[in-house]
Amino acid sequence: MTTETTQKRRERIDRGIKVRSESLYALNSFEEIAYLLTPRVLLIAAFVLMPLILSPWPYWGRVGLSVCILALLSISFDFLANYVGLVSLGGAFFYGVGGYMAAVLNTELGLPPVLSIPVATLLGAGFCTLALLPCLPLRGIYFAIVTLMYPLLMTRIIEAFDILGGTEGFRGIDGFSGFFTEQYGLILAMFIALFGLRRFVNMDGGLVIRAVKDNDQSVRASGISVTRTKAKAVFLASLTGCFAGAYYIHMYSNVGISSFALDLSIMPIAATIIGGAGTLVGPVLGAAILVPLSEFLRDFGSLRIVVYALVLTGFVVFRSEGLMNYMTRKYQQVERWVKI
Amino acid sequence: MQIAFYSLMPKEDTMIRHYTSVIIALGLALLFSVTPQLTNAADPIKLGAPLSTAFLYGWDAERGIKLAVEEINAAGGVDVGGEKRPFSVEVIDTRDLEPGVPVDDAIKAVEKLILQKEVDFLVGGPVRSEAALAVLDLLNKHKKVSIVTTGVLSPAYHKTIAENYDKYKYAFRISNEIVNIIVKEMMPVFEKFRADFGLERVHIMVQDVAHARKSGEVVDKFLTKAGFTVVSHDIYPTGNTDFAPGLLKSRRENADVLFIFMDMPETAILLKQWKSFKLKSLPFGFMSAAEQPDFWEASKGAAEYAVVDMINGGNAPAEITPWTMKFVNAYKKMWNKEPEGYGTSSSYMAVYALKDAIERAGTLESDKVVTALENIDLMGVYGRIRFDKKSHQVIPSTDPNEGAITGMIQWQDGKRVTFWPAAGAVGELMLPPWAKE
Amino acid sequence: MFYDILVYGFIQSAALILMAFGFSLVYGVSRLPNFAHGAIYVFTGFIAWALFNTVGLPYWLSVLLSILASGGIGVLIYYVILRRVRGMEVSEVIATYAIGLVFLEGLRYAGFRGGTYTLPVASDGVSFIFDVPVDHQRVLLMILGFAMVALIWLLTKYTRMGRALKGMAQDERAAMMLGIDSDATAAVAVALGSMLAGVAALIIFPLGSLVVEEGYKVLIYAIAVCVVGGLGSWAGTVIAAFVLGYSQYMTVAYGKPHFQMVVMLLAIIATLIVRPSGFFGKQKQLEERV
Amino acid sequence: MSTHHTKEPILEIRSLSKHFGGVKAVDDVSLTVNRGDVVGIIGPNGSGKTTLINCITGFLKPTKGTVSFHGKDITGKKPHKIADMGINRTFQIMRPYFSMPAYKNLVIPLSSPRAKRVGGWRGGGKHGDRDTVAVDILEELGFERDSRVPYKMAGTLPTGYLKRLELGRCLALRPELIICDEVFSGLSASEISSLVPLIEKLNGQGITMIMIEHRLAELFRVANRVMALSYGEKVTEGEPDEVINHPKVREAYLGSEEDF
Repeated sequence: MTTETTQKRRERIDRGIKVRSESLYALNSFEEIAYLLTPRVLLIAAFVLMPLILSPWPYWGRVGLSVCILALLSISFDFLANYVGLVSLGGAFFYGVGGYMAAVLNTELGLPPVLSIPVATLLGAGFCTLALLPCLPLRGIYFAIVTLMYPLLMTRIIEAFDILGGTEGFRGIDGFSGFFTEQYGLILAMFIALFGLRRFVNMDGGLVIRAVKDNDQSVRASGISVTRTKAKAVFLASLTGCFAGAYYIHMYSNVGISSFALDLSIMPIAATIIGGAGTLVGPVLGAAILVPLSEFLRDFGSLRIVVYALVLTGFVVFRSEGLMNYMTRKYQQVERWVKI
Repeated sequence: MQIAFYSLMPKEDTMIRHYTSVIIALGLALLFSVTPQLTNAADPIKLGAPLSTAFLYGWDAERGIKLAVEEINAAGGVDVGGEKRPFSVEVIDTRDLEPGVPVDDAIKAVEKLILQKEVDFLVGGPVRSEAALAVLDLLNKHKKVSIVTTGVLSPAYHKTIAENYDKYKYAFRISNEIVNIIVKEMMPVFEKFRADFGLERVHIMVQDVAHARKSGEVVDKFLTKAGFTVVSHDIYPTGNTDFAPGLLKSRRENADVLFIFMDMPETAILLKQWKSFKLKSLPFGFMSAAEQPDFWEASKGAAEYAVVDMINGGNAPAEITPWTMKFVNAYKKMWNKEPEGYGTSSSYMAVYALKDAIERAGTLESDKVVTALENIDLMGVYGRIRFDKKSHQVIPSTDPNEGAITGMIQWQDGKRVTFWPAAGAVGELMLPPWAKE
Repeated sequence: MFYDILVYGFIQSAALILMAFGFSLVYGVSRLPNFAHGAIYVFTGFIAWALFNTVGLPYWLSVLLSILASGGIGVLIYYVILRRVRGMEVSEVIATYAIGLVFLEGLRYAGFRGGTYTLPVASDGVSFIFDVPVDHQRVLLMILGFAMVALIWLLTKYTRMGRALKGMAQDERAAMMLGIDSDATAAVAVALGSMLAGVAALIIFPLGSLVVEEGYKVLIYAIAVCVVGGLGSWAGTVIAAFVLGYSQYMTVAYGKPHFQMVVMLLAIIATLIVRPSGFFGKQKQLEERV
Repeated sequence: MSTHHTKEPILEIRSLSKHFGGVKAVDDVSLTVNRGDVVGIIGPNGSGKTTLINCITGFLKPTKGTVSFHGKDITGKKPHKIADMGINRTFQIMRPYFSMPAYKNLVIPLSSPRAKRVGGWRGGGKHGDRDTVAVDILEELGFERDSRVPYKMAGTLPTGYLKRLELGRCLALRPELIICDEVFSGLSASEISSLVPLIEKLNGQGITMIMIEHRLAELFRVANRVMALSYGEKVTEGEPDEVINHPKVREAYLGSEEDF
């Protein structure tokens, strides 16, 4: 007369979901669908609702925009460093070139922002790729040092030759028509860059680029030119970076040599390392944490840089995997009760 | 080359892509930072001061503003349509005088003042001309009245306001600008050098920023037209610390006058190297470092005989108007040193000008205050304060009853002696002994 | 005019040697790029200023203490930061660069701003070389510049520690097998490099005034000299210092002074593209190129 | 051992030398490889075998001498250009893409210009095609289609599988000539015995092969001609049993009588 007891045991949700190839999932319950989609939906919802939530505090609305700008720059750095193996310490180069290109297009040729941004992004990306072409064969530290110098060189050239408006730069660049077009244009672009790159790294083109990082000799032995592959990768990364630069100058209707500032090279690295290197979403998270922190410290002048440099040093030195990777691991260990 | 920061490459079949909930992170950042806006009884009129507080023109303007605010509040505050309201000051570091000219930081700082600190008026900065020009668009967007008092010398500022008046009408400048400084103030002093001491070979050294480069060109043009010989014209990047090559060239060309137009602290280095090379030329021009009262001791006397244009009078003891010495002594009492850089007296006056305009306008509403400021006529520390209706530039003059006057000083045994213009001068220009051999 | 260039070009080269030698030593010995080099240079200057003015120690004592302090900072940077990320080249660069940023911006935030902070000059006299006026401080700079090179050369030739440093430079694993503790040696190398930066600061700063921006500039000059000379080769560093020193002085004497930095940056970029391991250094073919 | 009537030389190496400073890694070596041959290259360690291969496939620039393929001079061309012409190699130290599963490792060569051009294996086509083609190649290499192997990460595969993966990389490019750099080394007897028929099958499909090997027994089962190198110089060339009995070859391997 044994009462029939249903034994229960704990089982990891994602155990049942995983299938051999990464694009197919065996989903046999709403719970599993929810499990899979909640992180994605939360991320999208957070950024879509952000302008609405922040509208009562206009200043923090602007900070929200800066988060998206830094997110774009960080995605570009993360893609180059962790998927292509080219660590560039000169992220500001993409940003500045994009910014100046859009400024010239807007003020000299009179293109409206809706046109000047895409055109500047493409032209800027082309220019950056050509400029970096001779450095592509360099490895590790040599590539890092040379890219660190590019933005500094651009600043000095503009300052010394007094071109592109010299130290004054361009003023009176037209802003965006509506408040929401400004916000949602940027958020949409960020999502396109984020999900586009995530999709791309698993497609064949992306695989070839990742193969270059794994073992470039083997790629070369497969009849694929490593330099051309890297050039394609740099073009993609500079597309994102130039877009951020082009968009930003329309937000503040001004561009100067400060768009090549050191901040814009170092902060994306910090955001990537804090957020989680190699995941493309991590940097977005890192940006969402770093920008409000640094804006909060803005009243204290250079303390802002001290703080995020310290945070960057800490994360690099203690070799932490970054928030994103940590959370992913934890999220996978979520368990549920299963009847046996 | 193994990528360093522990990058967990995305493994295809083992790990499903996951993003964490960003809401938590964003929510945290927001709650943590939103500062509640308290409103008390006679809520103060908030003045925002975006200044490069790490530099002379930042901290001296800050002290000028705070001195004026304290005096006004002590005297009962500002009468806004019958209600007495005190001033309050919000200072923020714009860092815009640093090399690399971070205009971006300046704009964000001003935006923070306007949007988050919700200031009513802007006084003082931003200090670097490039940053001030960039902020014009922001002032227009948020309709905030701003009086620039320090740093911004470039003529482009008041020209831009004049050209598109209705877009940039909220901006004023209570401090002098280059074209006037050079034509109406520096050229007469050059003529005085030539008349009194026969000095006419000039070596021009300017800083690589908008206003300095512009003034270098203007001086070069006017000097050559007036028969002076410009021996050399060098442009130095902001932050340059070695002037030996230029000084050697100066020695070779035996220049009589070393015309300097720099607002970076490294001017102290230039004067130190000038002294150590025992050059026969007389340093004259706009040298921020040489404006401060304690520069003499910091440079171990290198400033001896240097002639410095203080742009606005009253920053060194002078008797321009009865208010001048009152201001100098009040400053000495509060900050126990004489007024420092050229932005001190102008910042002090800007606060008073704002008070005067608000009281006449009877409201804080920007457009009314703009018209009130346009019709201001206030006998101030350095002469009569009036603004040009179109360009909102303070009307300059060499006669204190007509407009704002400057103060040319010469370092004479540890003291800054105002010798020009005649009105308010307390001493005479001396030729350095070695120049006579 | 010619003598001007000869003498002041020489001084500029000596200054570059002083600035770059520490960086080259550290990289040469332990393959560690110490991007906090500029920050230590400036920090030592400020320590000396603080000891001399606020604490009121005699100048020679504050100079001595500040150099020791810079050595201490070097050891600290090695054990706290570099040891954990050793071998991961790019992490080393980012970590040391970030800690350098912390030093520099921390100093600026702490109030060391404006141009009024100066170190006293050894002596105010001016002597004439080929009738070109050179103040004593610059003469001292030239002498100490080459004294430093000679000292390091002797140290590595005849002392045990010096040979250990050289051994590590050639092949770290082989050196470790011979009983050289790589951590201790690398720490000594970084400490020595930092002290050299400190010495350079205390000689060059009196010429001008203590400014935080000098840190960024010194780092770029050090990288330029080491990259052109060949990362890690000391002979390369000295030769490159002369090449760059004279070209820098030429741009100032003839062209516009603000082209100085453009020259240095172009030197770095051109060298890295054409010959990444530098013009005078040992060729490390596979390591630099894909 | 397949015999060939028409001797059509496809690869000619004329007095090729590679000197590193004073060291003569390869010194004046000439070799002609005909279509369908399986040429073995033997010699003690450090005799310049791998350096010779690196010179042929463009990874190193020869100091002297020429390499021509189908009569066209390809000396010193870039490695990816030579691979694009159909000369493919495996590496002595295997070089798979560790961060990808086995079948994705083959998608890389399938995305190369040559694979798209030759296309015999449906190399071109959309994303999906290449995955199925990759699994086809793995099947041909002896991994069943639905076994776990194609989907395991390359990093977790045993050496024998990785060697086959290297061969797979060459196959994906529909090569004319495969150069195997010590394909048998580091394998267990059973793994080798299963690899030999695969090589014979590939040769049977008309693929010419050059094989650097130390395991002479297995090499002679597939090779129809052998060249021996010692200290960078060519000792001899000819039928396998001729070469193995050549006194200089024995001396190079076993040391000369005087040493005993």
